[in-house]
Amino acid sequence: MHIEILINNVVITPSPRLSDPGVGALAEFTGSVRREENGQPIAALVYEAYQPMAETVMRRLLTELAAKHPCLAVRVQHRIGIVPVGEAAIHIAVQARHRAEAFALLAAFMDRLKQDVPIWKTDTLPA
Amino acid sequence: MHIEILINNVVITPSPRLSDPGVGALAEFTGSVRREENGQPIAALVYEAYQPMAETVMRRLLTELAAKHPCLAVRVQHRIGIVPVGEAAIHIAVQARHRAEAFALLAAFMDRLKQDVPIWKTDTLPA
Amino acid sequence: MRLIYFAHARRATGCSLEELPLTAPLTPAALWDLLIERHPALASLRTVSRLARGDDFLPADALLSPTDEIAIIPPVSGG
Amino acid sequence: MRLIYFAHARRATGCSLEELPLTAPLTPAALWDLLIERHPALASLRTVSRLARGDDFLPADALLSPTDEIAIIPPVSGG
Repeated sequence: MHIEILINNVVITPSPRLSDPGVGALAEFTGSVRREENGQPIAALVYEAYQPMAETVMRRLLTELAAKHPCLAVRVQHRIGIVPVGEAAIHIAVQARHRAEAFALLAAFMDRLKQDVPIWKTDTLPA
Repeated sequence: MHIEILINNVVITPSPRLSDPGVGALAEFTGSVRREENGQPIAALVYEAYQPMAETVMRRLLTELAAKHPCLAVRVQHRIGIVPVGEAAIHIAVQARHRAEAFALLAAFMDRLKQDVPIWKTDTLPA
Repeated sequence: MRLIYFAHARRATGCSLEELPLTAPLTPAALWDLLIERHPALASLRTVSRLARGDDFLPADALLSPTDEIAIIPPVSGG
Repeated sequence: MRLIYFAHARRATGCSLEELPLTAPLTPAALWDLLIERHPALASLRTVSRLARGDDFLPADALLSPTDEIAIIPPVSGG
């Protein structure tokens, strides 16, 4: 499985859908900063990562999950630093032959990401 | 829930990620034509829809599923006519406050689509 | 009654639209009997297909009127 | 030993990096005892945080060397 991981302070924008003729399914998740956090209006969240451990752990998780849910390619982008409301903090794209594996790997990865990948929301900037 | 449904012969391209500040999660699925169908190499699939029933049934399914999985907006594009290998036949985008509802509605809709929405692959064009 | 055939049903009948002259209401089962008499190739689709009127799939106990427009919906395969 | 504090751990200690002069290997539990002695605000993070060396979370029975670089990883909240 091809794995691409980007953890940086670059704005996440839509990427062109790939046209690998072996890919039948592309499952994507985009997580954005909502206008409130714990009921309080905010302007932005601040994210911090432990590099390069975060990347290594993601790669390890994806390889482990791919043994159970065989997929063709995964791309993870996690933005760090200040992420304003309405902008994406994370985008994950999973390509597979069929949709079942793509959805399964994507959902499982999101669960594990929130347990094991050393990335934190460290601050909220008030609105 | 805002619902937008497009069933037409237009090429499906990436759409800009929306920035509604209430949206925390965007789950997307893109289904593309693979280079083989039933083990045979192909150049394209041909899709046909019963319009407007297909659109009405999709809208009804989405409204029903949203009662269980409350989401903010759903956009479904299904291409009909000739869809060449590597190009998308369907794209679904679900926006919600949180990812659980978005994934649940997306997966349930795909299952129901394949049972109840009058759209057919009618032909394969050989490679 | 106007009949609309899709996908495999169109292939089985060789037509998309057909006018069936009827004088009385009938059940889905009776309609299928009539259709298979006209198009024997439809027989294999009967148990797996559904009938629709307007935007609704029809239950087995529906009553079809001679003026209805009825679609024959073979198993779908979108997505 | 070099310690790296992230997120809540950095807030609790007031620093990102700290050098701890050690002469002998020690267990994670012994390291936590030392760290909480220096930074009492770390106490509430002890049960919910993990230690990492390089790219690996450390098991409770690991042995830490005086030359290790150890990261204190409070509960993560990415995505």
